[in-house]
Amino acid sequence: MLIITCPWCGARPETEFRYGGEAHIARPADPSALTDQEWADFLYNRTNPKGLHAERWRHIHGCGRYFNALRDTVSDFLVTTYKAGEPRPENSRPDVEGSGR
Amino acid sequence: MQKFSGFELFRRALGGHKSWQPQWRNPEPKAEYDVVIVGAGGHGLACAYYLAKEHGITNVAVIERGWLGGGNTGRNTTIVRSNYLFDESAALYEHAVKLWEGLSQDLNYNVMYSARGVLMLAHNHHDEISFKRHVHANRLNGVDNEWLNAEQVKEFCPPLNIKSMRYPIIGGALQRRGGTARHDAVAWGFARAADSRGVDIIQNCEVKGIRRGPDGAVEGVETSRGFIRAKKVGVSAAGHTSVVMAMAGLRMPLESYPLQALVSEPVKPAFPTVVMSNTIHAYISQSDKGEMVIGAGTDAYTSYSQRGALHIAAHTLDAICELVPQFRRLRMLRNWGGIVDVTPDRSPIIAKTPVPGLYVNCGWGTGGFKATPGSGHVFAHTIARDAPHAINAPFTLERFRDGFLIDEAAAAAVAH
Amino acid sequence: MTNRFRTASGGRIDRAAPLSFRFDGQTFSGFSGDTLASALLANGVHLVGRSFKYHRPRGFLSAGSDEPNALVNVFRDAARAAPNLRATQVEIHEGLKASSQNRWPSLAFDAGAVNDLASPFLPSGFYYKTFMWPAGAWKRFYEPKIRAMAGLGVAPTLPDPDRYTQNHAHCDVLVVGAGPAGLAAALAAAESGATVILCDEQAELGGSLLSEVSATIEGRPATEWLADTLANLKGRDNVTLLPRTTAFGYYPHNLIALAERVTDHLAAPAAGLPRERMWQVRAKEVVIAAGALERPLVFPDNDRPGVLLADSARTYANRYGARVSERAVIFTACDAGYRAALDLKAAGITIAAIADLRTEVSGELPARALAAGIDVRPSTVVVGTRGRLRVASALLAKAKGGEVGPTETVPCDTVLMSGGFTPSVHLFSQSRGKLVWDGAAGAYLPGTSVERERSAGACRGIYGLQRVLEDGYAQGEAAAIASRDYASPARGATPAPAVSSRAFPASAEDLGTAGFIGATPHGRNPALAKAFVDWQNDVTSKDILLATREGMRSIEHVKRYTTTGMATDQGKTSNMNTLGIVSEALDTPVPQIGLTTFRPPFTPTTFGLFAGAARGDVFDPVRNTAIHGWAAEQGAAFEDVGNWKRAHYFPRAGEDMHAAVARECKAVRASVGLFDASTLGKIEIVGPDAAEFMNRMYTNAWAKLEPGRLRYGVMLREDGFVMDDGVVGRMAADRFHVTTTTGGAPRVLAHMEDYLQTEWPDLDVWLTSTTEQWSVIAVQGPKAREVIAPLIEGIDLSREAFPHMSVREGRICGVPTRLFSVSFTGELGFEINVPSAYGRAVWEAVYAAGERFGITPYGTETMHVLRAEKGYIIVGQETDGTATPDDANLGWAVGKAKKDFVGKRSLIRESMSAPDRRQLVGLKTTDPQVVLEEGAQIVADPSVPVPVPMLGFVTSSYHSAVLGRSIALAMVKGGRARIGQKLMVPMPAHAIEVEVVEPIFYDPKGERLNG
Amino acid sequence: MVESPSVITPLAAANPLTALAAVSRDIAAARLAALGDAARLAFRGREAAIGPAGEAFGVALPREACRFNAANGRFAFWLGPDEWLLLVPDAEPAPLFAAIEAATSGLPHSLVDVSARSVGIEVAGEKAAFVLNQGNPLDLSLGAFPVGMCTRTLFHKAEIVLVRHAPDVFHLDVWRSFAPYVWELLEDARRELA
Repeated sequence: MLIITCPWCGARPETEFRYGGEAHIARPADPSALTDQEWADFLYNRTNPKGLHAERWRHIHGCGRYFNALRDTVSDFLVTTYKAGEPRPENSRPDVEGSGR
Repeated sequence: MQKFSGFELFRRALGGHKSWQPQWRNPEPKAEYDVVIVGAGGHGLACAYYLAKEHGITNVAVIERGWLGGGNTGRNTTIVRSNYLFDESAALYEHAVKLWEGLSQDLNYNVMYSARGVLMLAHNHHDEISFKRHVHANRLNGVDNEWLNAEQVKEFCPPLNIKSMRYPIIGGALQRRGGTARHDAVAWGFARAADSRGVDIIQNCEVKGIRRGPDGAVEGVETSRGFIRAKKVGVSAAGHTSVVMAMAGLRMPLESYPLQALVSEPVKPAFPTVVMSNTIHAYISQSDKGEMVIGAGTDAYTSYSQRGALHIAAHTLDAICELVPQFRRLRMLRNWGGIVDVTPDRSPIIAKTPVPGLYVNCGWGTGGFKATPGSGHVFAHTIARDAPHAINAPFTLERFRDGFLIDEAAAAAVAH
Repeated sequence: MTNRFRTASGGRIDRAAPLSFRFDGQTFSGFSGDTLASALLANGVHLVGRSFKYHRPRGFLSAGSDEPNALVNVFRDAARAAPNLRATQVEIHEGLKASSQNRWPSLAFDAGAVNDLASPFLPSGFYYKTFMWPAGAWKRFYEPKIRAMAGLGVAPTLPDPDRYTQNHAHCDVLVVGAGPAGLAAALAAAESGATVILCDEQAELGGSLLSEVSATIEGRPATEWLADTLANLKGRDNVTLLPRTTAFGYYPHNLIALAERVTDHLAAPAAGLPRERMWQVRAKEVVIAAGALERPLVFPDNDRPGVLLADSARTYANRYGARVSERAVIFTACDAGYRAALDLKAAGITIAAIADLRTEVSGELPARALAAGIDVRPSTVVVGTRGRLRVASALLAKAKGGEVGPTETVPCDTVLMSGGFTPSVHLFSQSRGKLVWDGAAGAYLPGTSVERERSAGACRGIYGLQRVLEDGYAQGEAAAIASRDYASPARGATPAPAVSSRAFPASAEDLGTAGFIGATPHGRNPALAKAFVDWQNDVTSKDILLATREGMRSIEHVKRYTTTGMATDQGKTSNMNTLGIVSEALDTPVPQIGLTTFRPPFTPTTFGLFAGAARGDVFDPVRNTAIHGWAAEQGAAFEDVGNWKRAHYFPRAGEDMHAAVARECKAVRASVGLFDASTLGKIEIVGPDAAEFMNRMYTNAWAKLEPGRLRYGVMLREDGFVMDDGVVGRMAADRFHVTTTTGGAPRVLAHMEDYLQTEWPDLDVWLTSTTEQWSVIAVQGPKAREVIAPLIEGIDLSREAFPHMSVREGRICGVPTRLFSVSFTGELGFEINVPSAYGRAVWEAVYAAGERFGITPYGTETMHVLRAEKGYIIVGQETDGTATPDDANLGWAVGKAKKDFVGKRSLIRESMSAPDRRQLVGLKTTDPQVVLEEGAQIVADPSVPVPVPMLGFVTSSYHSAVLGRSIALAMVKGGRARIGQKLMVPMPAHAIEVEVVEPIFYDPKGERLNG
Repeated sequence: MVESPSVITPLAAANPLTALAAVSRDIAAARLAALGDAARLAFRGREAAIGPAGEAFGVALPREACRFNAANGRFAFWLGPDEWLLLVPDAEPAPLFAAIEAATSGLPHSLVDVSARSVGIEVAGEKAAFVLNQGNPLDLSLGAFPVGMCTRTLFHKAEIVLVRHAPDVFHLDVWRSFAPYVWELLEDARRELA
């Protein structure tokens, strides 16, 4: 059970949260303008990096907010969490390889 | 290949077992192969074996970052069954079960395929309809699967608690030809048989890159032991598929999750079959050694850490203790994790890729072991012919673009 | 039997508290403070088990949790039986009953021992090489035989009546292990003001100090220091002491799982106590003080009962007052053998000889042994033992430079061995810390940490009592300091090496770090000698050599091929010696062979402990509606729908489900019925942008829905498949009352929140779950209006003022209500929403008001039949996650003019309009009395050979009492174009002919809706 | 917006814990009690609406995460950055609803009556935290979870709002259908304290 720092409520146990998949995949503003392949990329293709991963979490059994986290998928340590809508921070953990794009 | 048999065992015992030879070589990589398979798990080794056996392609290397069979092949709960709903899936897994049934003899290696039956429990009306849909579809596809009522479930598997529980068992779907096999033996058996046909199994050799030519086609793989030239590269890297495919510039419809399993201390035979409950999330069977082999769920988040959370294992064991309350005093001996790669429709991809010469076999999620021989067989066909076998033709990458999903999970999992 | 092998005095047992217990049916006596092992040894019993594969007789090997041999079944009663417990850890209490395992008919004469004779033909991995012919014989013949021989104890056959509890705990510093290092660490952390939890797997805290008779600390005898220290810790509010508590798992982010044995050691536990308690400790800092385990030596016949670890024999004597022997031979590769010899001699055991593997024997302990007149033999090995069920003599020989000389038989009743100590790095390794091979120490030691954790004392290769105490104190203090600036589980900068701020002058024998790994030389015929590496799994050094010969080079392959290290001690006694043997065989240094991964649990851990309180009715919440009690009083049958219990049908005396449902259906169609729809999910969507949000989430158009009106809404996943549906009421311009399916409620709310928060945070709209705010009472049937009219205030119920698919707010029986005119039956109908605190009261009032119309309560089964008669789908039954709105005949609900909504883009993919997609249709059996099986498949021609092409399947099927025939809904490929066609539904015995029809069977024009 | 009527209803409100509470043993180390009816309103809104809502309610909505404000027997619990639970024991929701709606009219917000959605449970006594920690993973030491703190969290598989009113007094707000489950597990947790 990981400890995840909700940007509002602070450090809380993982069971209060719901994982939300890769972050920074915005829903296209005009889906009808996309080709099938572009739409499939949005729907299905994921970076799935071994290393730093920007991902969404929701403090569903807490304040209910979605937020983003940078997590090392090898060690499962979180490097940082940040509010939804904020840009992905620079990697502040040089010991963690960032293969995420 | 040294033959394995009771007689050989007896004969060599007289010599103190001094004359056994290595089951596979430990070769240095050659500069060039016809085919390089990335990943020496059961699927990759099976592919190499069938490339050699069925297609006469023996200049093959299987390269492996660690030791062969050390990934999900050696970490799973060894369940084999083929009672899938959709025609495409049933054909694929049934192909595998047919190979399982003769695999020990084919490989001359006892993989201990034991058709102990796989019993999937229904706890509510929705389960019942879903399982009956499977049973009828399976029968029409020539796959054995039968509906048991609650009393028949109890009769087939007497240790089960069917009544005094939160979600009583109202029936189940039984595939009698389903069962278990010995996971290590599958990897070793394929390794030994492939090796004897000339395949080089190169362990401790990590892929660092996939080299592509000016036309975009594959030229070979960069490894921790140097560049290996090959016109065809088959990736069979399970949880690490996204990482390997990224080396060729491909983004995959995959996410890798930790999956846990555990065993109890060994006890005398106390559980006769394989039981699965998707509703309360528990899988259990008893190994030949006497351990209760139990599959837990995946963690919620993607990870390459190869370990799962305590609460996931705990939820699995509360379900097991409901199903078999007399096992509450058994003790967990060992708990471990693997990395499973999951596709959006929970069905595998066994296909050509947009990169010429690059093939991929991935996305088996929590159920790859059961498909090992069948998957290797059709993947070998796909690589050898540069075209899919009829069985794996639907399992393309393009199905996600075009919407022709093979969504077993969606078809079974929606509650109302 | 008497305690013939008790020492005259001493030890920590309570000689004033004698106890009797039974082992294999025989009554023995012991003392409070004994383990089953120490009590049996005090009675001269060594033979306690049979090995896994060869069924060789086995005795105690150790005195702790590393014991591989002495596994017993302990039972309070038939339902409280636990197999495979280590006798070395079982505390005896008055009346304890235990039995040996894996033997038949008896421990002394075990028929399975025939395997031992066949052992030349059963080397490691033999089963991979044989039992393949004839095909199929494995499952039918060989496997059952192997299974019957395998396994250790017998699984309980009755449900365990005991309770297990779990407790979450937090502390600044968790100290694992209460030996000298752990005690000092806890002391230091506690003195620094940190909150401390100190746990130890043993019944008493103290670790190795419990076995000390001569050591002193700070000028006092070690045991006195121990008592003072424990009293000091106990007196502090910031310290929790947990004996009998094993730290079994190190999980991410410093979550350590502890298993506390609460009642097993009690003769008559209090009723409220759990048998075991799991502590899930979230520690800011962890100090691992797990100590070290003595290593056995691998020599021929080293498994005969009477061959023990030397330091364990010392523990039995010093701590438990139990002499393992009258005359012992000691085989050692380090000074621990001498320390044991001296203490055992003092306890009255004759030391026949000390065979020391080392050529050079010097130092204080050997000197003292010589001074005590003990026969010390350097460069000497034990090359075998003799005796049937117990050691009767040892074979000693000189060994130099690989040459083994002639053997000498030395009579003795035990052989005590010591190959040195292996640091217990299990928890450190579980924490993902990297282990580093230390050539000087001859051991793997903790390297770089990953978690906020540090090791102290012997588990990191520090030996010598004073050094261990000071290291413990230093690590404890450092941990307390580090815990003060805890911000997250991530480890900060690597801390400076901790230095103790306090000295612990202590006197104790220094054992140094000498030792041996691998198999000792013996010079005997290698084909015949059996030198055990893994006692329980019967793995010998020969087996390991065979594995390397067969190409198993990785330690993981060796382990899996031979099963060494996979027994219930998980390699505690075998891993290092295996490495040594492989290293020698492959001529490769140990660190290059690799190390098998340490996995949880540290020692086997009860399933029930993981399950905790989650059993029976609280395995999952049982959710009941406010009206549940009424239904239960009426004798309703219930069904599980998700967590909810829903009334399935209301049988009257003598009725089965079919009769009850037929009656209920007719009542609704003819007069009026009452249905509890409270489990439907409800979401209140409020805010200026509510309609815009609805437009984006649902396929339908919402802008023009007027306040006071209802609309059926369809929701898709982004991949275009139907996710949920429900009736939505517009309460005001900025307020929607949304309903969802029962099971879909949490999923739909989460789906909406996801889009709202992450895609459209600019929308001024908020979502509130109101599922449990409202009880929903459906009154359905031609008399529905007449039933409720007298109870309603403030709403004009006339057809004109309150048309079908409308919502009004008013009061019923004085309770505020949102009244829906809506029907899921095809009849005139209302759904009364009232605050759930009043749900039952209003239900009862409506029931009373309806009695003059014969109002009939009905359950989910009748609801299903009635809606199927009308062709209304149920998401999850007609649709299965692969159906588009068009597939489900819901194309009309898709707002074609809308630019976008969730799932819209996916609908225009080619596959989504393929002509062979399955579409919702009705089916009528040619024989109207035949009711199809739900889930049955539909084909054109069942007579073709398999695989038979399938066209679709039956989703819902019922007998319709009103229509007097069966009806069914189905999803059929190109179904709408097949209306009028005859198809077949093949069953195992025969095929059933059906006609494809429109999916509506009753009142196709919908005239009854308006009453 | 249609206002809910404010007349006292003639029918009695029911509490799903009544039967369980009636047979509950008194264990001083951790007492259990089913709390009475209360008006509960879920308030969500943009910045502009927060102040007026608090003023109308009579208790300022706390802006510090996981804290509650109380005055005159009224409680405003912070549940999220734009979400509060407004609770008044033994009160009718309708007048409160009307007053807050009036004060926030035209300001972007959402107000929903959830009075009947949940019920309250009190756990009190020196072992209250120990009992709660058998199903709740939070650090309930006074330093980490002080008096005045509130949060949504879990008790076993049920979501709860957990409030600390005094060092030894916790209140749980539990959705109605989950309340018996929570109650039974609380009882299980205190069995060893009897």
